[in-house]
Amino acid sequence: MTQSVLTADTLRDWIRKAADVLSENRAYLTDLDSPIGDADHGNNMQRGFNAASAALPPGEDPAAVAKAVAMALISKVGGAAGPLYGTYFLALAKRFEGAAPLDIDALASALEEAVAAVKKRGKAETGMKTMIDALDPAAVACRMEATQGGTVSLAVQAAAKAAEAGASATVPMLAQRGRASYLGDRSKGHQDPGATSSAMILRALADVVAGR
Amino acid sequence: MTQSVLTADTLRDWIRKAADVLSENRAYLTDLDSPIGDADHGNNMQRGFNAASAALPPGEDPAAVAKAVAMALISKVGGAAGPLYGTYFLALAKRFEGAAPLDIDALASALEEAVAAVKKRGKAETGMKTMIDALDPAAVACRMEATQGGTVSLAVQAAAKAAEAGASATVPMLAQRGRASYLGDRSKGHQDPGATSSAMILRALADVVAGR
Amino acid sequence: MKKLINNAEDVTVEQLHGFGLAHEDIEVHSDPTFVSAVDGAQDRVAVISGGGSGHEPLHGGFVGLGMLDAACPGQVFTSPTPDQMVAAGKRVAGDRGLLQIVKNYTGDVLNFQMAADMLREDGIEVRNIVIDDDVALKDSLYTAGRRGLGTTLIAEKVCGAAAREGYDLDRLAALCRKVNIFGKSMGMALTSCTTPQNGKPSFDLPEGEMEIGIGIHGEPGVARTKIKSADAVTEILANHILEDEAYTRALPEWDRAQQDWVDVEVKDITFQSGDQVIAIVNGMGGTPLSELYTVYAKLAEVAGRHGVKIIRNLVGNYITSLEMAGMSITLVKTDEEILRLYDAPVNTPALRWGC
Amino acid sequence: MKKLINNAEDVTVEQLHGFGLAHEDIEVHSDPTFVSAVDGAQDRVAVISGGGSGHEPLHGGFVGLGMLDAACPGQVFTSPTPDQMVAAGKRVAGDRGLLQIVKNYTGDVLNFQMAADMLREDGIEVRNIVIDDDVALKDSLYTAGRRGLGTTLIAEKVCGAAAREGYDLDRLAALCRKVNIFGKSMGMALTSCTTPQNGKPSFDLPEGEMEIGIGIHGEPGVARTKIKSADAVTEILANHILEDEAYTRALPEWDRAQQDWVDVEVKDITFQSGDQVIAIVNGMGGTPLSELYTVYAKLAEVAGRHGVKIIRNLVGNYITSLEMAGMSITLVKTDEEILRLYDAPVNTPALRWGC
Ligand SMILES: Nc1ncnc2c1ncn2[C@@H]1O[C@H](COP(=O)(O)OP(=O)(O)O)[C@@H](O)[C@H]1O
Ligand SMILES: Nc1ncnc2c1ncn2[C@@H]1O[C@H](COP(=O)(O)OP(=O)(O)O)[C@@H](O)[C@H]1O
Ligand SMILES: [Mg+2]
Ligand SMILES: [Mg+2]
Ligand SMILES: [Mg+2]
Ligand SMILES: [Mg+2]
Repeated sequence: MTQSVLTADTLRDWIRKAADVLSENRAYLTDLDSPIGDADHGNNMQRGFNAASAALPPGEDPAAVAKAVAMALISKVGGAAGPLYGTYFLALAKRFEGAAPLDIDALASALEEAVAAVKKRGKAETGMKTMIDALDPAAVACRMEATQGGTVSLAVQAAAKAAEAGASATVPMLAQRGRASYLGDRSKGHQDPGATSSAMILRALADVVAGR
Repeated sequence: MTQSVLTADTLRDWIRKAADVLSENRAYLTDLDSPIGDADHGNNMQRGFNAASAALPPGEDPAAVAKAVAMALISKVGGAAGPLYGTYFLALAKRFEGAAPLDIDALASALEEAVAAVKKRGKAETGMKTMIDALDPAAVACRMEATQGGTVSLAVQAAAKAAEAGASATVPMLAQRGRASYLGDRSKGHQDPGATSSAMILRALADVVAGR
Repeated sequence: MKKLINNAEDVTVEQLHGFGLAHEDIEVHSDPTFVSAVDGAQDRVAVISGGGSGHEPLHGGFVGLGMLDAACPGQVFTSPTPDQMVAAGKRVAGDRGLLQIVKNYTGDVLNFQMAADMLREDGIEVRNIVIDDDVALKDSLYTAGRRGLGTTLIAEKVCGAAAREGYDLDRLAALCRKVNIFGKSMGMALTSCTTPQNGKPSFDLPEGEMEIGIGIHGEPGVARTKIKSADAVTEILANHILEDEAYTRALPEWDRAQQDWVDVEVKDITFQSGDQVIAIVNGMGGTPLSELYTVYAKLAEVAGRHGVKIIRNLVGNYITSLEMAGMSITLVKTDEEILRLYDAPVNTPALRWGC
Repeated sequence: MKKLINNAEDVTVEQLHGFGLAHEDIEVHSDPTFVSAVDGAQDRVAVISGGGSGHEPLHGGFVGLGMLDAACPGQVFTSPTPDQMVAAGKRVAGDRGLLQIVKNYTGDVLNFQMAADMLREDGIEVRNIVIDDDVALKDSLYTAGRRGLGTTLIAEKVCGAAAREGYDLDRLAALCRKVNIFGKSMGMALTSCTTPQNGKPSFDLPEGEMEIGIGIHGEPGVARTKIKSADAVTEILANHILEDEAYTRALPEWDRAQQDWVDVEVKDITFQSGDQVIAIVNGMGGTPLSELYTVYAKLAEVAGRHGVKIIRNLVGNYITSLEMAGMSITLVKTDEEILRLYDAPVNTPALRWGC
């Protein structure tokens, strides 16, 4: 049976899992960042999530975990991804605060508010070929499960799948934010590294919740 | 019939011919100067002999021609080859002075004195893998023809042949002067660019005298 | 990859260690990383900057008397993190506040904003001024906007001198904004470059081709063309700069009244006949100095044709992309104030005159 | 070949044109080619130098107040011709004579000798002092002798300052000789370089290999090895320099009594514990400045281990081989005289302090 609430333990496992996956995909993410960026996204994400893993606090409070992750990302990633992922986890932490147990509704709201915070911070919308294009559909999918009375487990599966589809959908897009936007039309035909790492992070959550 | 004395006209033809040959072999001489030098010998020689060609004075005086060549080489070649070839032609000019008609004995003395001047200027001896290894045997061969009562025509043929053999003989030598000497043992197995250009210059003289 | 390094993961640390040893007037701090001038800025406004590493001498090479008080280097080609600027700001700033000069890259802008927010909580008054002078990019609504290039260097020089003259924070921020709208740049690359972490070139640039309109992070430019002569390349860049129309965009600044970041509309100058400018012909790191002078000669000619006179110049490697071959051109219009401050004494590892 | 040039046959001319435009205090002359400081040296001894082009900023970048009065650039990697030095000498020298600082390459030595002979005929007293500081080469009898590397730069700085102090020609020549025997250098290359005329690299240096003991003309070094870490490479070079035994050789100097060139026996120092030195970590042109600081850190450590203290340093591209990646290290022992003259004001395109 999968859980129907998220615990601080699950969050810790999530971040550790994400760190592993991002490390394994360091070269891949950096390669994605070569033709349309500055070839560092994998390095940044590996460094950041390793630091986040190392900074995970003990205890039962999901908000404290998310906040520690945010602070580690902010102080270790740098680049555009650092503050943006930091903002994402800060927003999660804010929503998690006092929301125990963390059920599917709280999760859906958290993902929605987190993506909204990232949009505001980066002045970006969906369709601009950024991490938003993975994070936004993930939040939408999670909310849909919540509305249909689904479980946290189903919700995070749906979110991961939506994020992956969203990342793939960035390929033909014209970049309008981040470094890729400097390339104009030449940005088309490449998958956005940030959307890809977002999909990996959400897939890590789904896997952890599914006990994988 | 070939000539038995050298005239100012022959000297002018010589320099023009040498300029052509060195231009044709620019890349080859520079390539020889790559593994054991600084990859400019062909460029230097082409520049110098083109300038010498352009500076050839009219008139009947072989010394004046040789002197003009020397001055052009000194002011246009640079590098090691410039002053050394300049010295060579200055010494020729000195010997040519008042030596009209320029017969085989005068020519033999001129080549001997020219190579001696280059040795002194560059503190080099035969066997050190330099232009001396072509210029020296050429002078010796010319002197031998003179001793045997040969013609200027035979003498310059013999000189060219000896210079070519001398240039080939530099291949196994350990360089002891010029840039190649910095390489120590690694200088072995390469033909010296300066010896090669010397052989070309003397071959040009032989060809011109032979009416080729 | 052919580099004089020991540990690819740690290059900036080992490089900064040597930098500190070589320059007695500069302190290198770690955890978090920043460099600062040994003399603080207690009695005047402090000026700091920072950005990814790999652009040396920018920014550390411009720390010292009459220029930056501190610089925060990130990982290679990666913006520094806010904790670096917070530590640097606390170290060098006194009661008169802190100016952060920020190049317009999403990462730099966001990290310096977060740093400003944190410093403000610590009671330090901070202004961030964003430099976005890269005329290769035309649009700001549908892109991340123009990048910060060589005008950054002039802003650091001029603002450093002004801080020494006693400008207060508002006046200094206004000056920095002016330098930004007075300056325009554009760059090109003949080769890519290799970050130590990646070990292979950031992009492919075959023999015979070049990139026009590059930034400084080893990223491709806005267009790829056949290699042209130095004169032709210079004509393209110089004309883009000299004929660039006034560019209007919104740049984020801290609004003290609203206590929030607001978008301030900023409008560039267009160069006019009669303008006097500071010119930079900047090498990207792998182009011989001698070649930059060929570019300078043509630049002076093209500027002259537009009635624009170069009255000061810097020719050399100032804002680099590791060992990339290529160059960028910057022109900054001067007025009496900018010229006086530019000419003021400066003593940093990479720029020195008047003392 | 990827270069910012127009005409491969004429690069030095077009580059010098830009150099002259960029630096108002320097005049560029053609037919024959040389650059000179606008202020002459009528009331003091003049100091000139020169060598092949492709080593920029050497030598032209060191023309100006307190350093060289003129520099004679040859074709790329080819010694200049005597007519250049003759014209330069006549332009800048007054009654007090002329010092020519010559790097020990056969071509440079011979061309500067010829120039000295011609200038002497024109009534100008000339001394040539040869710099041969490259410890990579051990032998002088069976080779062209040690090459001139970074000590040249210190000789130019120190002698330029001494000329300004009013040293006469003999004293200046003696000082230059002292700097030469106080200085030792060694270099290495990670890549080859391409002269504009040839359009392809001067030699092959595959991925994973480097050359140790190179000169500055894109020629291979004395040995080829696998690429090592920056620390390991620095250890090799620094130890060679610091442990190099006193080197005795004959260098050609003009003998006024004999009115001829004579071979003067010259003997180097060996570094001793307690020595205080000027250090140069010199980039070959294509190595990022940041990497040179890693080398500097290790150099300071190795020197310290030998009891040798670095009291001044230059880290940057000073004597280059076009876009070659690599570096050379120079240590020059100081005494009160050398240090005073090194610290004296200098204002040239590539070196400036104290004014
Ligand atoms: N304004 C923005 N809003 C949202 N995401 C952005 C924005 N700018 C960049 N990104 C994301 O950041 C990713 C790049 O991250 P990274 O390579 O780590 O930083 P940098 O671009 O500074 O090198 C992009 O692929 C994109 O998904
Ligand atoms: N000391 C010397 N004596 C005689 N010939 C020499 C000497 N040094 C160099 N050479 C000759 O000069 C040639 C190199 O000429 P060049 O490449 O034009 O000059 P550089 O070595 O200055 O680049 C060598 O191949 C050698 O034959
Ligand atoms: Mg990136
Ligand atoms: Mg040569
Ligand atoms: Mg980056
Ligand atoms: Mg040469």
